[in-house]
Amino acid sequence: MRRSSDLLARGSVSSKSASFLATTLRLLRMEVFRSMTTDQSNLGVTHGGIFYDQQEVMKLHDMMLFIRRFEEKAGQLYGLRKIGGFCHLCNGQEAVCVGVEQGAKSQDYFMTGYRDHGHILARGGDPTEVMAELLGRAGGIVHGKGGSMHMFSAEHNFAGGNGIVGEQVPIGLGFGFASWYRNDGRATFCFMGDGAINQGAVYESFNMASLWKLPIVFVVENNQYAMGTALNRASAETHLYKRGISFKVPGMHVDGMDVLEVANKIAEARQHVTSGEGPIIVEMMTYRYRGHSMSDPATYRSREEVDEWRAGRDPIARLQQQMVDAGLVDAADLKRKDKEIKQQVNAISKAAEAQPEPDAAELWQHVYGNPIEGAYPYPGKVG
Amino acid sequence: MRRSSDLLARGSVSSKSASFLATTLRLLRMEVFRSMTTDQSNLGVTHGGIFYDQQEVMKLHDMMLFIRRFEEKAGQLYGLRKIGGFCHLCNGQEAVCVGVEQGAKSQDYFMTGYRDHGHILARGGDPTEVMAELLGRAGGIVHGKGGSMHMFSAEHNFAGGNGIVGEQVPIGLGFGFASWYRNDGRATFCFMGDGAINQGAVYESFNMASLWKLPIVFVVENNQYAMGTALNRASAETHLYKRGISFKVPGMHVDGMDVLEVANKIAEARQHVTSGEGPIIVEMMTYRYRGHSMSDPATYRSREEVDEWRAGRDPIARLQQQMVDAGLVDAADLKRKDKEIKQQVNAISKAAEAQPEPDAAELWQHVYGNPIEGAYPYPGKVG
Amino acid sequence: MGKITYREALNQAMCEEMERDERVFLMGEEVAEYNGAYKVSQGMLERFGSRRVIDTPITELGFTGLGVGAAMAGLRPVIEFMTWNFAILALDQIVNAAAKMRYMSAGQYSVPVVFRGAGGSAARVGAQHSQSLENWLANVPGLKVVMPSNPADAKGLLKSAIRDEDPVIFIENEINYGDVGVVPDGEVLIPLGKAAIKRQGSDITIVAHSRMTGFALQAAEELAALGIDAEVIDPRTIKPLDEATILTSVAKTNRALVVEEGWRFAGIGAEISARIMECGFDDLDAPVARVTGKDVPMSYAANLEALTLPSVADIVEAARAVTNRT
Amino acid sequence: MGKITYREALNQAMCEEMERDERVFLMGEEVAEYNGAYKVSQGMLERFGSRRVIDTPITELGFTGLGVGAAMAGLRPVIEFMTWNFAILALDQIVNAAAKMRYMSAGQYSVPVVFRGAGGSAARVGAQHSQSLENWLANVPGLKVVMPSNPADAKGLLKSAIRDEDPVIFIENEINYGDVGVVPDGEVLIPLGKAAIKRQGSDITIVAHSRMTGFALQAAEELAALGIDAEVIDPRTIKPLDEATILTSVAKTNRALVVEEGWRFAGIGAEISARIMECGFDDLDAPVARVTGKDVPMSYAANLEALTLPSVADIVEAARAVTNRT
Ligand SMILES: Cc1ncc(C[n+]2csc(CCOP(=O)(O)OP(=O)(O)O)c2C)c(N)n1
Ligand SMILES: Cc1ncc(C[n+]2csc(CCOP(=O)(O)OP(=O)(O)O)c2C)c(N)n1
Ligand SMILES: [Mg+2]
Ligand SMILES: [Mg+2]
Repeated sequence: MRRSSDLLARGSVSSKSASFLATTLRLLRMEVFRSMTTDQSNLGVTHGGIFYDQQEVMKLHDMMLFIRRFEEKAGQLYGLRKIGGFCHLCNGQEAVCVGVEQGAKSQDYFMTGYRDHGHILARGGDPTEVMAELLGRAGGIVHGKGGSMHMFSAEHNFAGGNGIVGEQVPIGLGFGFASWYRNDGRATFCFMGDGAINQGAVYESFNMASLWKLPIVFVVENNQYAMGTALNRASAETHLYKRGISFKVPGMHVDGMDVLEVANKIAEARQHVTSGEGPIIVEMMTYRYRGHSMSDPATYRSREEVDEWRAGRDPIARLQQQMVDAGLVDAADLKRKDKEIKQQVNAISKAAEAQPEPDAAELWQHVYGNPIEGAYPYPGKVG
Repeated sequence: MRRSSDLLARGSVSSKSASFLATTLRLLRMEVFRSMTTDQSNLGVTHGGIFYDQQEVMKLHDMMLFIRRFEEKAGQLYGLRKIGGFCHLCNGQEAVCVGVEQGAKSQDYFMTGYRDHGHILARGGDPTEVMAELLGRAGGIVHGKGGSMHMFSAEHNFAGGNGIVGEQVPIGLGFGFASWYRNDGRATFCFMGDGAINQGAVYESFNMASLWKLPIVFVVENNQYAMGTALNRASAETHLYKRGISFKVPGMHVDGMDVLEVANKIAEARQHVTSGEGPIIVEMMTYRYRGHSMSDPATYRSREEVDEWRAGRDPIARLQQQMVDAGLVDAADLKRKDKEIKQQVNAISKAAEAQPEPDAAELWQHVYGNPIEGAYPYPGKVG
Repeated sequence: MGKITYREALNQAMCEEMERDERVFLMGEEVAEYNGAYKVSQGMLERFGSRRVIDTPITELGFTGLGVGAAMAGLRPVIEFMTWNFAILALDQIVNAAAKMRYMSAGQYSVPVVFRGAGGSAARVGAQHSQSLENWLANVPGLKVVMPSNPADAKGLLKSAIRDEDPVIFIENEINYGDVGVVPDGEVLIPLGKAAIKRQGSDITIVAHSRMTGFALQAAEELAALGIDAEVIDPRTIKPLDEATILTSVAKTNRALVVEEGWRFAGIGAEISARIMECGFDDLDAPVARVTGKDVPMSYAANLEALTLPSVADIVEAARAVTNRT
Repeated sequence: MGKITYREALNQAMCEEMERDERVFLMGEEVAEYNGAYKVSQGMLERFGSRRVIDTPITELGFTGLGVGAAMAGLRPVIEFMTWNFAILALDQIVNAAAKMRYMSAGQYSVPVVFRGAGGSAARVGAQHSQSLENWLANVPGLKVVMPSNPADAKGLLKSAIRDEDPVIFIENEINYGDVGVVPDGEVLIPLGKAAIKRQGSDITIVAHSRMTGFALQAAEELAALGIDAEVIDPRTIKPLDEATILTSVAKTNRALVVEEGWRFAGIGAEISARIMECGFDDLDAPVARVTGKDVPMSYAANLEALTLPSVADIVEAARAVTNRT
């Protein structure tokens, strides 16, 4: 991936001249692109001045589709009572999961809430482990201890998976602080929902991040509902990218249904925060197709509204159209790919289902890192 | 007191035409005032288009001076170890205490932090009871249970007196909510410091107050330090009146060393919130002359800085100058008044000191409003 | 006198009190348009309107403080926590404001607020959603802590809680919401601070609250089959604790077992055990035992979850040990 | 081997660990430029610079979460609460994040953070500034809770706490900050989880932590004059509790008394009493007694404050009752 706007990103948030320059460059690049499409090896899609080659585009597409099918399978398994408790699917929001990962770097830290399947998959978490986790199996990514809401993969710098709304934000602040402390060049991507953004700790975090110029991108997944509460019934200021103004944290407003747009803007935001200019808020306009969690019939919104997003703005269909337009694939390719992914997901879920439950001894594992001899644990005692 | 700007205040925060109108009216009124000053009965001071007659001005002056002398006495008694624990004096901030009371109405609710002596005195709390409280005596306004930080006077709608920084803000939200619920026309004045305004609960409160348009004036006493921390070391946005922007709460920036200015702006703010337009932030620029609490030597700021405020902007000296200029008093009057107040304060402290400590039975009083027979309390039991 | 669910009983209690007293209102996340995350407030928005049934943003500390202030100002708020797990964010307002306000103001301000919602663990919701807070809250003077174990108690206790002058911590149980039970129609107030003997017995006293009351009753049946006659006491109000009822029972049975879902260390079981130690020592033929949740965070996996929670079998086993019939 | 204050001992512990390990940093309100509200961090900003000694805004929940995240990311934060009273605002991060993160992540993430500051009541600071939280925090699996009662323990325990892989709750006492005691120079690590027998005795075991250890030792002297020979145990680490040392002592003395400054209901005393009940019942010649703070919010007035707190006289009286020598 070539990032022509990287040089510009530093100033692009507020500076008009930079954005003018960006537009110019974008037009220029489209010219270049047009002249290149004849060359097979340079097939790809350009968005916002950034050229994504065939392989990259396919990767983004496949991952979004994979997440979609994975979540559908999770929904099925929930219906079969093989998955229990809370299970928050991200159907509709795939462009955020995949686009953020695209714009980020592997050494960056990710910190999320409970709607985390898509994020950990996009980040590279093993899908069989994720599925096994949903099923509460021994091979789950956290040994069946966490379930849907508590996915972790330290290997992929994916720091979880939080069930308390907003709690992940100060923790993300700490990751950003660690990078500042070590000057390690990493960014922290800290996700929150449109409901979470009302929590007080978010503003404590905005203030500290801004004061100390910590390298944190606050990604707001504005899917417009917090459970059954529509955005404007909970937020006095519904433009969530403006929620940092009172703390001098700038904001970007992004179409979260467009994976390339997300990727571009995240790359810009990353550049901003890692160059010492302090944190930034990136508001992603998105939509969840399913209920809040599996038990939610979502009667608080109209079928028309859901359709408008689902049929009209679906991130996967949109990228597919771009791919077809750019001559990367045809309808048959896409059909084949979908079938392939469905088979993959089926195989994964079978493999996960075949696993045993965690060993009972797991109960007393990982409570303490330095357990104290004799005092702990108490297995075997009544109670 | 006549409030010519009352009619305008509704729109004055944001509307330019209203403020133009206000200026016009103000000039008009000065004309009227000038023509009236020949009439002895109309002696007074006009500020921002509002005429304060002699009696009112004297009242404001006397209360500020009373608070100053009262706090000095409290400081003395602390030095003598007659007052213990934390004791936060408000010397320098008297114009805020007195000016807010002037702009408010008696039925309005007041909610403060721990720096509360000046506020409860201005609100009409009995000074002997307040002093007895500081001394931990039976006749204390809360029977010696609260001390300096926890003053209450339900009779004066003074709801305390909170020691946890920022905790009073959501409680103030509740008072505002009650007024909204009952549609009782009251305003709530909810005070906080420049340190307190970083607490997350403040933003949760801004959001709800704004969303539901609750009649709350958030008064920020910006004395520029939170203990030893200067404003800009703790706040990314140091213009505290802007701290509501992210929640659509408008703000006003007020010279908190000018009692008439405070009174005017508070009256406007009150009008704003009680007319259904939602909450407002009023940032009062002020300064505390003493350390944070009695044990703080305040070495974190320069003598010059303290002098600049103390000598240059003292709210009492300023009003005295205006009074002299307006021919309300002369230097001898002021001297006499000061002596009188000092004597008053001495008498009060003597009376309070003469009181006994609270009765031991007080220990088990007021824990529950509906104590449960047999189960509680446990006096007489070991422990 | 009909059979209704625990959830409906709570709903009835709130509706009756709101009919009776204009000052009562309900506030919380999803209580209005969604009819409650667990449907406890079903139909209340329609019935009482949006002034009295109010959805909040997700800001627990803020709206808890709002409840405290509104109560001080003369209203009688019922504040719903979607679950008590989220109330950890709001503890400062509960502990430092609600509980202490009357005392600090020497009686000038009352805080007649009810904080209610589901506590403990539901099913498969993992570590952050499975916390029992009753011991923390009962630790604090100024608070009352109430935990109903069945529909009738739920209704009668909630009505009393709403009328009480003090801040009442009302902890329900999600798994009990669907339980059906006989609930007397109309005005039934169950006094706070009174335990209920849910089963008479002579061999051992089992004290168990909330969902554990049901477990204890089941265990008692199994114990009966083994010839052990257990008395089951549901304290109903955790604070103040009805010590007299427990001690009277122990004086009769001479043996006791305390069951709680929460963690062991300084839990409700510890308090009850210590009280029996202090006031019933001479009555004891064996040490008081505790059956509690294991001292680990809650897992998601079904088998680990089951191992973490106290079971009927755990209670039976412990009761057999206490009565020396193993 | 010199005599230094409790405050200096804490300062030494932090400085030594910061010298040793670049990952250790100190953060909190007023810890840097002001040298700490209680001067515990005196000179540390000058010595370690503003990257490692950091003043925060007054946002307890936020900077507690920061500590959790920084620890997960590989640093070793020492987070100071100006007092533990303010940590009530931060409990969600402590209980739901710090304590559970290792478990929820199946060991992928450690949270080696120390949360420290003064707990309990200072002098005349009233209801909102006088809270003991050790029983709440010890209730939570995943946390360790440490409370030193003297300078040497303060230093040795804090050094161990900073090196520990787990989140450690380190509760100091403001009134002890000025206490002077002999503290060995250099590298002294006192292991977590080990109680100390502060006085040997044969007639009664008195368990008392933090400031109460000193009270218990004074009471022991008074009791000696009455012919009662008390053994005084300071658990030092509240969780995990060194049950063995307590039980061994009770097996010798056959009588026990637990003293704590905090409230009675489900306090540390309740837990210790219940444990002795469970594991030392047959050793007991009398019920275990508790001396605790009164079950009321703390008053400001000097006489009411004194009545609220446990006193040396209360301990003497209770010990006489337990030993039947009244
Ligand atoms: C502190 C807290 N309060 C309430 C809840 C219950 N809850 C879980 S998700 C949720 C809605 C959050 O909405 P949003 O932040 O918009 O995220 P989304 O679910 O839309 O992704 C609520 C209220 C919780 N888990 N934590
Ligand atoms: C939650 C909480 N954190 C810390 C403290 C300790 N503390 C008391 S006052 C104070 C400074 C507050 O400053 P500010 O809000 O500016 O008010 P001021 O003292 O200047 O009036 C601090 C940190 C506290 N009481 N509560
Ligand atoms: Mg949402
Ligand atoms: Mg200040």
